[in-house]
This record gives sequence, structure tokens and C-alpha cells, in this order.
Amino acid sequence: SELLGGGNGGGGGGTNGTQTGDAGGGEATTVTWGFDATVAQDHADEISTALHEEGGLADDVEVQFEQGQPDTGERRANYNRLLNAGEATPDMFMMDNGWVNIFIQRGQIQNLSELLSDEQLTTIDEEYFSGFTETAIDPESGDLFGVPLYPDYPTMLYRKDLVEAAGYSPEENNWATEPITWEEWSNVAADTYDNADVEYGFTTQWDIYEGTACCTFNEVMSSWGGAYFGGRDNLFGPVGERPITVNSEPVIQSLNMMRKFVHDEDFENLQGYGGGFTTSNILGWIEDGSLAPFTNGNAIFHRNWPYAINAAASEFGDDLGTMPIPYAVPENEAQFQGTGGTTSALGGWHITANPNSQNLDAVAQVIDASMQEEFQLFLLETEGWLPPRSELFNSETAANVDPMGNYMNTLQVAGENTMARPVTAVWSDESSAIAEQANAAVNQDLSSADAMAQLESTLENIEG
Amino acid sequence: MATPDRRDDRVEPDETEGGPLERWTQRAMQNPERVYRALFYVVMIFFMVTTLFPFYWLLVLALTPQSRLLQGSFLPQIDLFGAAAEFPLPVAKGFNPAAFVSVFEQVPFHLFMLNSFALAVTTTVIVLVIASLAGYAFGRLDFPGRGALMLGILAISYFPPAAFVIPLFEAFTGNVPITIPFTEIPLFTPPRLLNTPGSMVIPFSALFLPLSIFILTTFYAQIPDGLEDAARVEGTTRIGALFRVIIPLSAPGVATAAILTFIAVYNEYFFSTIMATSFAAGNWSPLVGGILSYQTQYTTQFNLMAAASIVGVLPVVLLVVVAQERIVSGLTAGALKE
Amino acid sequence: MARLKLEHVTKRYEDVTAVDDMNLDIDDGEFVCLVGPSGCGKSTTMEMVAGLTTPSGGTVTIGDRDVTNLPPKDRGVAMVFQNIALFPHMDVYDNISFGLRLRDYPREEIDRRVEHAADIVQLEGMLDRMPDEMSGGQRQRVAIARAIVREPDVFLMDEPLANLDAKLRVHMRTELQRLHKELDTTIIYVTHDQAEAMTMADRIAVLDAGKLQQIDPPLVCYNEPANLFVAGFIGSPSMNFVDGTVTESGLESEYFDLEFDHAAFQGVGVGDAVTIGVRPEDVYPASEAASLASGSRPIEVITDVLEPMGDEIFTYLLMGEGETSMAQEAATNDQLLMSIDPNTDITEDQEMDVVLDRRNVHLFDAASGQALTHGIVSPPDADGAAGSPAETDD
Amino acid sequence: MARLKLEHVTKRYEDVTAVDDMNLDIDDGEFVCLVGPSGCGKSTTMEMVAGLTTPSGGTVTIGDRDVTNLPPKDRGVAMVFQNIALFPHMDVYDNISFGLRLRDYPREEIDRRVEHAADIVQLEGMLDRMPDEMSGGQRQRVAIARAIVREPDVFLMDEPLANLDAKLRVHMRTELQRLHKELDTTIIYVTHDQAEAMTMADRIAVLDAGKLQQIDPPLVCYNEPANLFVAGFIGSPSMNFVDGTVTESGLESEYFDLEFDHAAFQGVGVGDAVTIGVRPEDVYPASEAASLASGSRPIEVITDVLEPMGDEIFTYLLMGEGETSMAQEAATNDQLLMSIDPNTDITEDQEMDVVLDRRNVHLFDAASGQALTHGIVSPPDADGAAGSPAETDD
Amino acid sequence: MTPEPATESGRESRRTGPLVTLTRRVENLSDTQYAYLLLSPVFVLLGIVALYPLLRTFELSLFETSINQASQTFVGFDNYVELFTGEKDRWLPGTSTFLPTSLTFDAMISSALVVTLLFAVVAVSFETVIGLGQALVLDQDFPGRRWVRAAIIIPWAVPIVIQGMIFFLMFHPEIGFLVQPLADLGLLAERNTLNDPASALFIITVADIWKTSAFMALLILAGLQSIDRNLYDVAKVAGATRWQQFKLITFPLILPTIGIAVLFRTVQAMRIYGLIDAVAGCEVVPSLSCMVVTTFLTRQGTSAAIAFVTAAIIGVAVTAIIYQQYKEGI
Ligand SMILES: Nc1ncnc2c1ncn2[C@@H]1O[C@H](COP(=O)(O)OP(=O)(O)OP(=O)(O)O)[C@@H](O)[C@H]1O
Ligand SMILES: Nc1ncnc2c1ncn2[C@@H]1O[C@H](COP(=O)(O)OP(=O)(O)OP(=O)(O)O)[C@@H](O)[C@H]1O
Ligand SMILES: [Mg+2]
Ligand SMILES: [Mg+2]
Repeated sequence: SELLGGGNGGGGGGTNGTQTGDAGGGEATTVTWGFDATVAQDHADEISTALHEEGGLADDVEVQFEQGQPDTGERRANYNRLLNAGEATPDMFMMDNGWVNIFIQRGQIQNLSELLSDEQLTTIDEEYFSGFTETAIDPESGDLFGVPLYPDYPTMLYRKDLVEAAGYSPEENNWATEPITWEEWSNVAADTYDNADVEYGFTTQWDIYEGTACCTFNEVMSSWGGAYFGGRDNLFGPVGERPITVNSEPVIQSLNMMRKFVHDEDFENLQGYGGGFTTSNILGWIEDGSLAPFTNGNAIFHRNWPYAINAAASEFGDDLGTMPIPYAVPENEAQFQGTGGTTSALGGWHITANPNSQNLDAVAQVIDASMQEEFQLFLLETEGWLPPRSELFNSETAANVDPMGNYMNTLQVAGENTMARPVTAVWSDESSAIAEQANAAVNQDLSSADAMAQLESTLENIEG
Repeated sequence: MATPDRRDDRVEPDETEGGPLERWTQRAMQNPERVYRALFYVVMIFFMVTTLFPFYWLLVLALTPQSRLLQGSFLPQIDLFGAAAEFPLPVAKGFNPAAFVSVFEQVPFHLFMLNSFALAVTTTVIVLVIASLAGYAFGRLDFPGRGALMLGILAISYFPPAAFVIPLFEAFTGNVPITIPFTEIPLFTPPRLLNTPGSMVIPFSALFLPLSIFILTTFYAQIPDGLEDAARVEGTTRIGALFRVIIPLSAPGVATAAILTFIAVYNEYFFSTIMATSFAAGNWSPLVGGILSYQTQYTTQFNLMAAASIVGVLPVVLLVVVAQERIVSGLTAGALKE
Repeated sequence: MARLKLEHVTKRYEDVTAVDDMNLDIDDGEFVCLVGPSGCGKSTTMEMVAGLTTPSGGTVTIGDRDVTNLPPKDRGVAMVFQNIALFPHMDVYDNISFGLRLRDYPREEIDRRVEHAADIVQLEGMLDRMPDEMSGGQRQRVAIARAIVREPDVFLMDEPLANLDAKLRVHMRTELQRLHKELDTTIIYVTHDQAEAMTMADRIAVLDAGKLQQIDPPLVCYNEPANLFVAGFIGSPSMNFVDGTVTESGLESEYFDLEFDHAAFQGVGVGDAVTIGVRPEDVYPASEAASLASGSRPIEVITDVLEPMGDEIFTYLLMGEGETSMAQEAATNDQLLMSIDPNTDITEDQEMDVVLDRRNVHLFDAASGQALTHGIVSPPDADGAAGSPAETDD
Repeated sequence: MARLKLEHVTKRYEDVTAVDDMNLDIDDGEFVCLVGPSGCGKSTTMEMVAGLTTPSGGTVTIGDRDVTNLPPKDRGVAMVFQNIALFPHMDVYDNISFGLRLRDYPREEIDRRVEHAADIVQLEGMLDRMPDEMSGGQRQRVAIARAIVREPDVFLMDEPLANLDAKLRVHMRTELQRLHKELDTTIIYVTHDQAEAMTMADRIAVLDAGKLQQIDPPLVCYNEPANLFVAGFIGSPSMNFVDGTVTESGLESEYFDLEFDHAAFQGVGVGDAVTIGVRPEDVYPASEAASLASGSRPIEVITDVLEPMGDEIFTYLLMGEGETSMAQEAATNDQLLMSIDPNTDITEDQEMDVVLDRRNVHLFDAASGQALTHGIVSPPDADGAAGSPAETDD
Repeated sequence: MTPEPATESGRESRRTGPLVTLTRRVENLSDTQYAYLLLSPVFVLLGIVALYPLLRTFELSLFETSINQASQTFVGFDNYVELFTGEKDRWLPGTSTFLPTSLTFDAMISSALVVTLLFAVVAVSFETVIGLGQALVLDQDFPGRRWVRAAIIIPWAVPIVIQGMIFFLMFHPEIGFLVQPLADLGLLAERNTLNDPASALFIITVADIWKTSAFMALLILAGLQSIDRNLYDVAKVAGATRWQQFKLITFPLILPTIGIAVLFRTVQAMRIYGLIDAVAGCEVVPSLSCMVVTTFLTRQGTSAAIAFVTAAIIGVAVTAIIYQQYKEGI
């Protein structure tokens, strides 16, 4: 309902009418869509067909995919340039939820509350993961600027066989859907590590890069009830007016916990924790670096995005287990609002539209097609892209997708406990400082408290 | 080493006493040229090893299957008389030459190569022509403002490429007119060049021009006046003398400027990736764009990138081998008596 | 095919004036040799004619055109460079045909001309050699061939035969002369070989320190040098010079007197300090040419060094008590050089008297160096041919 | 300071043999001039002595050391290069002092020597000029100075005076001779200037097509050339050659006979085809030297071209009905070149008789070109000095 | 003209037409006019492609982007001033600064200015020496020279991304086989190597030397090959040893080429970015160009100002080099 409050709902309907008229003209319209590089390269035709067949896109609208840069930062820069220069193509984009907000702020993308039909807006409002949709909404006006295409959030992957060999029973304890605490988990990890002939007990990503700031550190910190800016409500600003809370107990504790995992360093509050089962290599790892040992059978636990489930399942089949990311502090005990409990950092992509496009009507049609459940399931099947709406997780189709179908339950739990990165205009400046300090702390360059104190002052500087 | 040497001694007992090393030293002292030669080969091999080792590493990466790439040591354990030891050289983990095929299957890599090749050739030609004229002016003519102009041209290269890109990008979209800086007064609307070779060749030419100008200036300045004089008396214009005598005689310099420009453009990434708005070969995305296509959001196919870069480097190697034929010494030998 | 005029042409480098107010008027088809000591400005003059150096002042005219600012290619000149300047990246054929190819001559014509030129310079079999595979003389011949294949209005040749052996040089000389006749081209020719200058030139232009000293037919330069410099420069070995004074009775010098009737010559007065000049071949042993004896004091000398040259012997003579010294480049005041027949019976350290052929004794103003008279025999008629004062320095 | 020996030295390039089995034995302190036509291998020989070119075969010895494979720097030679080759990045001072600086001479010593050398080559004021600011002759002088500042065992000079004017050349000659005396160095000197070779050399080595033809003192080469080639090459203008046959009564040629007693000479037999050689200065107008007349048929000629040279006149004479032609490089069979005194009264196209000085008429084997006799006057005693057959070709 | 076509001038005069007239006119220009004519293509090209964008960028540098990046405000030279007062440091990647905040090692190595200068000096020095060595080797005649030449030159042919990848993987925490041996030598930090500023800078410097020595070698080789071989003959006969030939002939004659190589390499080195990005990241090894690129997207005014400051710093460095060379008499 908030979306509809945008005020131009009627216009949306009108647009729909015009659109039909256009289609009646018999002229085929080609819509260019700035899309994922790999997928556009490998499956452009399939997806285009699916849009028509599964999404019911009219035949006179053709979709042409234009591959964006694989690196999300470069893609952002590219779209920024194109929009800045008033380019009319691509007509629509696939944008990282991590930076849609900035395009909104700059007024560079099409207000979809004006373009889409009420019906569509309602669907999004009611059926989509709201935490995810939020990253495509202008916090000030509440207007919608992006339609979620697929969310992306991590789970904890693990080797069921090894854990079971160490005497644990994941099935019985419902690890797949019931989050466990870091303490419990770390003991499982440490035990299994001692027991199994593997190099690593746990692999994750902790390099100095965006992924640490947005995700791995964010998750651990949130699961301890910590937050960068005082809680969920302040994620998207307002910059300068929100508290900076990195130098707080939960955040420091979460870093100490990572230190314990890596160096088996002693901390008072972490006495009961297992430690020393992971490697300082995580300090230089991003996704693929940390995934490789896991798929090669050299690690027990592994934190990664859903794509990793595909990769690992093909190696281990049923021996692969997933669980929501463990937590340290339950939601109700969390120091900062909206944190605590299992937390998965939120990634994923939205569909946005180019306001300069000559084919906005056709764009709306394509968006409509992409919102069809059949199409979303098709994406889950072919690309492993999770549907943006919760209910599809329970669908039969979803369950039949191999191998993802086996893990939909974990994914659904994780999807309901996501934490977006605090994207604002200054996020990129902040994230590099965050990653740097988080890395330094876990590298024992300085104490976690000192690292966070430094980070605090840096962030204060940035927020002004 | 030691054993066969002693046998040598037995075979030729009349040779001077002492081991081969001593004999070598003996001869070396008589003929320092030998020492020099030996030293030379040592240095040469050192350079070869240090420059080629990373390529070997690249090959190891290319041949290792993607799945095993980021896990496990590249230094195999070898059995050394019972004791396990680490082999000091990285060796491919597995043998997967198919990477060199996948490179072309996953993306039309040859098209990216062609793009870069075409861009590089065009730019090189333009740069050489313009820089030759400028090099002639700077190297062989005396005129007021020479030093200042050279410094000015050099100053272009002080700027990070980012300083040029936004205004150029805007201009090349052809959407908005070019305005006089610091004002809103429009001058003209340039043609749309995005995703065409023009949007790349033009900035490349400008950005790689200073180096070539400086190289050619130096080399043209070294050609004795006498030869230009001779050509002019024979009936060439000054430009004729430039192309018929000075450039051929500066071949090492020209070839070097050409190689440097070619390679720089062939591997250029910053501008081309901006002027080609997507990583599509059809948009004139360059070689590096192709190589980067083996990255996806979360994974990097290092083996394919390695294979692709080996493939991509080959034309350059050929070019260098061919072009260096021009880098021959003694071009002016026998020309002058002075 | 073109008259060549240099008017007040000057070339200054930073600290040197290489050519100083040069005036030259060379007729269409004339063959002028430029001679002068090393560094006197010969090459610079040539370069200004060719258009390779811009004069600091003055004008150059070829034919009717003021070419002072015309580029070389439009001047219709061909040049043999002193430094040869072959194109090192071209073989002999390409070097020679360069100018023709520039002018798009038909292939056969080029072949014909190149072959002909190679023939003249005797390089027939070497057309595909590269310059660095040739000897110095061969390179020089290529340079000559490169100039002569063209048929320009003006030929400029800067010591074109310097690196050739005597025989080849004689051959080349003849060929160049024939070419000159055939094409009727104007030729400026720099040479250090006096024989070359004497035999080839219509006129010789003598330069010193950038200044034109005399331009006249060879024998006039030889027999009637305009000044001391020309007298000393032309002729090898050099003219003997002895300081003297004009007296009532004749000429007096430190070691000898000469019969001289100053009254018969304009511009010479009693008491004038003069330089007496006489060429080695005009010095004779008194025993062999008693008829030439003149003057009250005979010239008593002791032979010093003898230099047998094959067809003549250079005999260095010491006058007075001068110390016996080594042969020197020019006879100084107490030394005389005599050139005699190789069959003459003469030894070193021999005392003898010598006489001068007064018909060929020159007088120069000691201060200015200007010639006063050539021959000091009083003419039968007051103003005879032999004794006319020098008025040739136009 | 060193004896220099070349033994069987050969240098082959791809298609040319530049030097062919050369044997030279040059004494310590000797001054040898290397002469020969362009491209005969003079520079190549020098380069092999210097160590710049490796011989294809043979050995080079300097002093007692076999230096064939020694690098140039260890050979103790200094060289003036035919192509001058100044260092373009050094001024005159640095160019001249180069060799001294290499050897770390003390500063003052270098200064002293450079100044002295600059003095000798008359470049005193130019020490800070760069090579490209100098004239051709000046550059050559720098090259000479660069060689003479050092005091090497062997001097190699490849046409060091080619670009100098006559006066300077005479000066330089004297200086080089003095230097030679002072330092007592072995000198090999290439020159195309016969006067230079004649006056400076202890011995002249004549090369042709890579082969040594004769090595002898200058006058021996001039007066007793070992073969036709040397006879024709030494002496300028060249010796006249006429084909002839030995008859019972003397020598017979197409246009004249000469008195000759073949019996008095070894190695000459009746019926032998010979080449008669006589130098221009040994040809006289019959009217002036009747005493030399000999033979039954006088030599009747018509004067063709006259080339006045200042101190002599070259007169081209046509024998028989030969067409009047232009002056040619060498007298051909029906042509004679006569050198006469400039005072002789002679005109073109004048019929006259000439005589040869038989003391200086040479006979060569027509087939092999080897000299048979120098002088065809029967000696008073059977084996006189003038008429000894050539045995000089060692 | 008289109808005597045999002569050259006859031939010349037959050539007419606008082109001939034009060339004739061009040939008659004075040196100065001619020089400017020849330079006009450069002026046009650089004017359009370099000067115009630079002016625009300069214009941009006088504006600053608002915190929410929605608008630009004119701030005059504030961007420049703030860069030096340290206020801009907050927009720089991670905790890096422009000027060092103190004289400690840590502060120095997080200063983009210091890192850039340090890198440039060390890398260019090594590259010059190694490049010269390589060029001297390549200048020799030996069997297989063309292949050795190609081998030594190809590092230059490797794209920076790949260069980065090669070295990144050599020092990768899991598979990097060089970390341990070099750490044993005390050259590198043993763990988290690529995130250790000193280690990363070391690796980047080595990587750069590996690649761009070839650039030096190629240029210097060309200089070597252009030397008139006769001069060596003269020097040899004068008694020069190999070293003396090098010192007195080779070196002075290639000095101009070395000068150019050093000049351009310094400029390139001081603009280093891609390699850093590929191997370690700008947070770890900040450079001037890093700062331009990282602020490029979000704060164009700052980015533009840094670009100009970078150019100015390079200009100062280059001027110093040119002055040095001038003093040495080039
Ligand atoms: N690099 C080379 N390759 C092939 N032939 C050569 C080479 N150098 C010299 N020659 C040939 O060797 C012969 C001897 O050359 P050299 O330079 O010794 O002659 P030269 O006697 O010095 O002649 P000049 O008086 O003309 O200088 C010549 O025929 C020349 O063409
Ligand atoms: N570029 C220059 N800079 C300064 N002085 C020069 C330059 N070129 C020539 N000169 C000087 O000008 C004078 C004349 O030089 P030029 O070359 O005309 O002499 P030349 O008569 O040809 O002498 P040579 O017979 O030695 O070749 C010389 O003194 C020379 O040093
Ligand atoms: Mg000259
Ligand atoms: Mg020679």
C-alpha cells in the first residue's frame, strides 16, 4: 500500500492502455536489457524465450540482452555513465541491490511507481521479500524504483558425512531450518576438524573487499546483535544523523570470535567456543578462493551464496548439508534494533528502467513478464537464481529443481532473516574502511577494540 | 660433473695437469674474451629465466582444471631417495589443454582479439604518421617554442586517464553539444561514436602520441643532416626526405615506437571498456574485455583467463619477432665520410 | 643551362663568418673551380647554391630566378657531397637512381641512365652492393654517379675525386669534362688538386677565410695572381717569397739584388716595401741558365733537402747562413725552393749560385699583399703583355 | 717501435676477395705507403692490421707477437680512418684526447699533447667546436690529431690528407715525417697522391685487386716498375705504352722503331711481343733533343690537346693517322703523352717529330706484364745500373 | 621554358597542378612556419582529445558533489585545499591518506603520495638498470637472438589484468608458492601477505619491474642499435676496453633514449593503478591514481582535483628529471 501511495497509480494504468495500442501497431519493439554478463552470454536465447513462453510477453516485444561488466563496481560505473550522459539504451537494467539506492538518490532511474500498474505494485508489495524490495525503494518518497529479480543470500554449507562421523546428527537437530548458536557450531567445527582429515574446519571470505563489509562481517556482527549504524532502521540513512556503533561490544565480540576461529586466541567471553579450526587464508579469500577447498573436500563448513550449493552438491550429493548462518545473540536480546539471530547478508539484483528509454511501455511489459512465477521458477532452474517471493520456495517446482530443491528450506529461512548492507551515497567509502579494519583485526594487527575505535573515527569522518 | 671430467683427463693425459675448471681458468686468463662470453651467457640465461618464469606459471595455470586451481599446492611432492621433498617449480595440477578450446567456446575470444588487433593497428598507423611529422619538426627543425611545446605535449601524459574520460564519453555519445569549458555556450554536437572504433582510436591516438613523439624526435634528430641534404638536392621535399631517408634510417626507433604503441593499445582496457558500453565483441570490446568475460559475479576462471592471455599474447610475440627485424644495427654505416 | 649569380652572399655561424660578402657571376655552361684552404667556405658556398643552407644575407640567382628562398628540389642542381652522403639503406642502383625515381622517369630510362653512369664511374658490376660493403673510393664514385645520372642545370661537386687514385681521377676528370661539354651544364667544382683545377676549370675562384680573392682562368691565376694569397696558394709547391725593397737601381733583398726598372711599372715607387715572388720552376742553377743572370749580387745558396719526385726534383736552398733545416712547407725568407730536371747533377749540401727567371718574378705590396707586377723585365714597349700590372681582381 | 709482418693474409667477403694472400714485412720504424686503385684492398689491409677485421686466413705479427686474434686495443696501433669517424657527441678536444683519457694520462699531460697536436694540424682555436660545426678538411685534421696524440707502435693512416688543400697537405706531410722521425714509429700510409707517396715513403707497396704487386723504395717503383700494372699506376700522368716486337735490329712498333740490342739483355729474345713503356717526361720534341734520336723510323706525331699545368704542359700526341680525339686518361696505342716545359713554343695540331729517352724506356712482357728491362740503351759494361733487368719483385 | 625537354628543369616545369603548387608553397615556408604546420595534426588531435576534456575536468574540479550525490556545488579551489589539509582523506580508499599524517612507517605507507613516489623511484631505478642490462644483452650477436629478444620483450605484451593475476596467484594465500620462500628471507609477511601494505607494495614493485623492464629494454635497444658502428672501430683502435667503449661511446649516445625511457616510465609509474587493483587493492597500497579512480564515481569534483594534483606532482618529478638530464648535458 505504501507503494501505491506514490500517487501516480492512475498514470500507471494509463500507460498500460497505451502499451496495448502500441502493440497493436504491429511494429516489433526491441527492448535492450543490461544483464548479467555470463547469463547474457550463455543463455540469452533461452531467457528471451522464457520471457515469452513462461512470462507471457507479447510477441511484438523483443528482448535483447546486453552483458554488463562482471564486476559489480564496474557495472555500476558503466550504468552511471550511460544514465548521466542521457543514453536511451539500454532500456532497462539489472542492478545490484547494493547500489540501486544511489541511482535513486541521484534521480537517474525511472520511478516504477509511475510506470507499473497498480496490480503489479500490489503484487510486489504483498508477495515479495519485503527486506529485499526495500533496497529498491526511495526511503523519502516511498516510491518503487526497482523490481526485485532475484535475491541472493548465503547459507552455511557443510559436509554432513564428516559431521556425522564426528558424532553429530544434523538431521535430528534440524540444522537445515533451525539456526544454532556460534558456540555450538564452533564446537562442532572444532570437533569435526580434529576428527576428520581435512585442511580446514571452516572457510569463508574475509579479504579486504566489499564482500567482507557488506556481508561476512555484517552477518557475524548482526548475529551478535551488533550494527554499523545503530540498527536496521538506519541502514539507508540519513547519513550524518545516525549513530555510528561499530565500536560497541557486540561488534568487537564478533571480531574476537573470528579471531578465536582462526588463531584459537583466548577471550574471556568466548571460553566455551571452539577455535583454531580455520585458516588465516580467509584473510585473503573472496568467494572462489574459499569455495575451492570446500568443493575439493578439504573443508567442513563453508559460508557462501546459493551458487555454491550447485557447485558443492555436484561434488558431494547428499553429503552436502546447509544451515542458516549461526548466531550468538537471539533477536530479542540484540543490542541494536533489528539485529540478532541468524543473519544472512542480502545481495541480489533488481530490474530498473532507463528514464530516457523510448520504449518504456515495452519495458513495463518485460517487467511484467519477469514477475510471472513461472519465469521466476525458470530462473531458479536454469541459473539458480532464487525467486524474490517467499511462497515460491515451497512450490513443487522449486522442490524439484536439482540440486537446489533439496535446500529450499534452508534458503527460505535464510531469506527471511536477511540483513541488507547499509547502502547510502557514502557506502563505498565506508565499506572499504570497514573491510580494512575487519581484516586487520582478524589478522591480529591490532585488538578488535582498537580496530573498531579507528573504524569509528573513520566513519564519523565520512558521515560528517 | 666431477666424474666425467676425470675421465677426460685419462683420455688426454698429455693435457696440462689440473681439472677442467683450472684449464678453463687458464684459457680464460689468456683470452678474456672467453670470460666475457661466459658471463654474457650467464646474464642472458638469468634474464630469460626471470622474464619467462611468469609465463610458465601462466601455462601451469591454464593447464590446471578450474576445479583444482585454487586449492592445493602447485609444488608437487617428490620422492627424493626416500625423503619426501617439495619440487621447487610449480607444476600443473592435472592436464587440461581443453582450456585453450573453452576459451573460444565460452566467448568469441577471437573476435575480441580481432577488435584489439584492428584498434591497435589503426592507432599505431595514425600515431606513427602524426608523431613522425611532429618528431621531424621537433628533432630536425629549430623554431621558437620548441621546448615549451614538447613539455606541453609531455604534460598530457601526466594526467591519469580518468581525467579525460568523462568529457570524452559525453562527447562521444553525441547526445549533447560540446560547450566551451566554463560556460554553457554550445559549440557543436559531435557525431555519436560510442561502441565504434572511432571512440577508442581517437583517444588512444592522443594518449599514446606523446611517447611516440618523444621517441621519434630523439631518433630523427640523430640522423646526420648530410643524408637529408642529399635527398633534398636529389629532389625530395622535406617531407619526402623524412619518409624516404630519415624514417628508414630510424627504423629501430620507428619499430620501437610502433611496438610500444601497438602493445599498449592491444592491451588497453580503461578507455575501451568505457567506450564499449558492454562486454560484447560487437561493441568493439577489446581483448582484455574478452579475458575479463571469464569472470562471473562470484567466480573467476583463472585457467581460462590464463589460457586466453597466452593466446592473446601470441600475435604480439609474432609482431615483435617480425618488427624487431627492423631493429637492426648499423643502419647508417657507410653513409657518410665525416 | 643556367647562369648562376651570388650577390653579396654572406653566411655567419655563431662565431664564424663562413662566407663573407661573396659575389660570383658564373656564366651558363661555365666550369668554375672553387679552391681555397680548408675551412675557407667552399662547402658553405655550395650549400647555399644548393639551397641547403640559407644565406645570412645576399641573394642567389640561378637562370633568371632568385632562388635564395627556393627549396633545393626546385633549383635544378645536382651535388656531389664532400661527405659523400650515400643513402645507407639503398643499394648502389637505388642510390644512383634516387633522383630519377623521384621524378618518375620510366623504368627503362632509369636503367639506361644508371648503367651509363655506373659505366662512367667504373662500377658496372656493383649495382646491387650496399654502401657499407664498398671501399671509400667506390662510395665516392657512387656519389658521383648519383649526381651525373640527372641532367641538372647546375652541377655542384665538392671534392668529388678526393678518394680516387690518380689513374681513376684522370679518367673521371675526362669524363666530367665530356659530360660538361655534352650537357653544357654550369659546374662548380671544389678541389684541392691543383692539376684538376688547372685542367678542368674555365675559371678558378680562389677563396680565403670566406672572401673571394680572385676569379680568373687558371693560367691567369697561376701567372698573374691578384695577391700574395693567391700567389702562394696556387701552384704546388708554393711560390717562393722574399721580402725586398724597391731601390733606384732595382730590387734589394737580404741576400740578393735584382735588376728592376721601377719607372717602367705603374704603382711601384722607390723605397716601397715589396714581397718578391718566384715559383720553384723559375729558379735555375746559374750554371744551367747563365743567360738569366741579373742583378749585382748573385744568389748564393747551399742545397738543403732534395726531394726527388720522379719527373722533377724539389731542391730546398738555403740563402745566407741559414741553418740547415728540414724541408718545410713553404720557402721562408731565407729559403728558396727550386724545381729541377731529375737528370740534373746535384747533391745535398752543395754550394751553388742560382738565378731567377725575371719574366716570371712577381712583386706584391708587402703591406696589402696586392700584386704590383707580374714579371720585372722592362717591356720592350712601355706597356707590354708580360709586364702589365695586375688588374684582374674584379 | 715494432716490426709488422703480414703472412699469407687473405680477406674474403661473400663475393669478393678484398685481400689475397698478402705478404708484407715492414721494418721497425719504416714508413710504407700503400697505393693502388680504388677498391684494391688497402683499407681492408689496414683494418686487419688494426684488428678491426679478422683475416679469413694468414697471420699478422706486430713486434714478436702474433696478433691475428688480439683485440685492437692490445695491438698498440693508432689509425686515421678513411671515413674520418669523429665522435659526434664530443668536441674537438674530447675527440683528440680520447685515446689519452682511456689510458688515464694526467690532465696536464693530456692538455699539453692535445694542444701540441692541434697545433700541428692547425686547429688551435677550435678545440671546443663540435664535429658538425666544422668543414670537411677540419674534421679530417681532427682525425689526424686524434691519432697522433698517442704514441703507438704502429700508425695506420688511410688517406689522411685527402680533404686538405695543397698547402696544408705539404705542411702535414712535413709534420708527419717529423713525427715519424721523432717517434720512430712504423707507419702504413694509404694515399692516392703520388707526390705524397714519393716524398714520404721509405717503401711503396703497390696493390692491385687484393694482390701485392711490388714493394720497393719510391724511385725504384718509379724507375724500375716490376710490371705493367705498377708502371702504369705509379707516375702521373701515366706512362705511355706502345705494343712492339723485338727484332734482330731493335724494337719495332706500328709507328716507329727503336734501336735496341736484345743480346745485351737477358730474357729478351727476337720475336718476343713486348710492351714498350715510356713516361711523358721522357718524350721530347726532336727539335729540342736531337741527341736522343735513335731508330730508323722517327716518331712522327701531330699534337692534339695541350694541357698547360703551370709548370709544365701535357701534350697529347697522335701517331699515325689516329683521329683527333679528346684528351684521354692514358695514352693508347696510337697516342703519346709528352710533358714539356711551359716555355716551349708549341701549338695544337702541329706536326712534329718526337724522340724518346732510351735510358728510360721500359720493356714488359706483353703476355705476363712482367718487366723485362728498364732502359734499352746497351750498357757500357754488360750489366750496368740503368739496364739491369727487373728483379725487384720480391 | 624553351622546348628542350631533356633537362630536368624541363621535366620539373611540366609538373603542375594544385598539388605541386601546394608542395612548393609548403617547401618555401620558414623553419618556424613549417614546424608549426607539421605540428598542426598534433595540436588538433590533442586539442580535441586532451585539452578539451582536461579543461572540462578542471571545471569539474571546482565543484563538489553533495553528500547524497544528487547535486554539485561550486566550491572554488576548496577541493584542492582540502586535499592538502587532509579533509579529503575520508573519501580515499580505506584508511589511506593523501599526505602522511605522521612520520611513522604505517602512516607513510598509507599515504598515497609517499607510496606513489616510493614506488616510482624504486621501480624506475630497477627497471632502468635491468632494462639497460637486457638491452645490452640483446644488442649482442648470438644464435637465436631474435627469440631471446622476443622472450625478453613479451612481459610488456601482457595486459595489466593478467600481470596482476599472475602475481596475485603467485602470492595467493592458498596456492601461492612464493609466499613461504620469500617470507623465509624476511621479504614478505608470512600471512595475509597481499593485505600487508609493505609486502603488497614489494610484490607490486616486483611485478612492475618484471613487466616494464621490457619497455626500457626495447627503447634502449633501439638507441643502441642506432649507434654508428664505425665509432666502435675508432674507439677500439684507440685502445678502449669494453667498459670504456660503453662509458665513453655507448652510454653518452644512448643517454637521450634512456632519458626518454626514464621520463615516460616515471610518468607511467606515478600513475600506477591497474596493477594495484589487480594484486592488492587500493586500501592496501594507495597510489595517487587509486585515489582518482576510487573517488571517480562518487565525488567527481574531488576526483578531478586529485587528477590535477597528481598531474602537478608528476610534472614536478618530471621537471626534476629533465633538469637533471639537462645538467648532464643532453
Ligand atoms: N663489407 C664488405 N662486404 C663486401 N665487400 C666489401 C666489404 N668491404 C669491402 N669490400 C670490398 O673489398 C674490396 C676492398 O675494399 P677496401 O676498402 O679495402 O678498398 P680500398 O683499397 O681501401 O679502396 P679505396 O681506395 O676506394 O678506399 C672492395 O672491392 C670492396 O668493394
Ligand atoms: N654548423 C656550423 N657551425 C659553426 N661553424 C661552421 C659550421 N659549418 C661550417 N662552419 C665553419 O665555417 C667555415 C667554412 O666551412 P666550409 O665547410 O664551407 O669549409 P670548406 O671550405 O668546405 O673547407 P674544407 O675544404 O675543409 O671542406 C669553417 O671554418 C667551419 O668551421
Ligand atoms: Mg668543404
Ligand atoms: Mg679505402
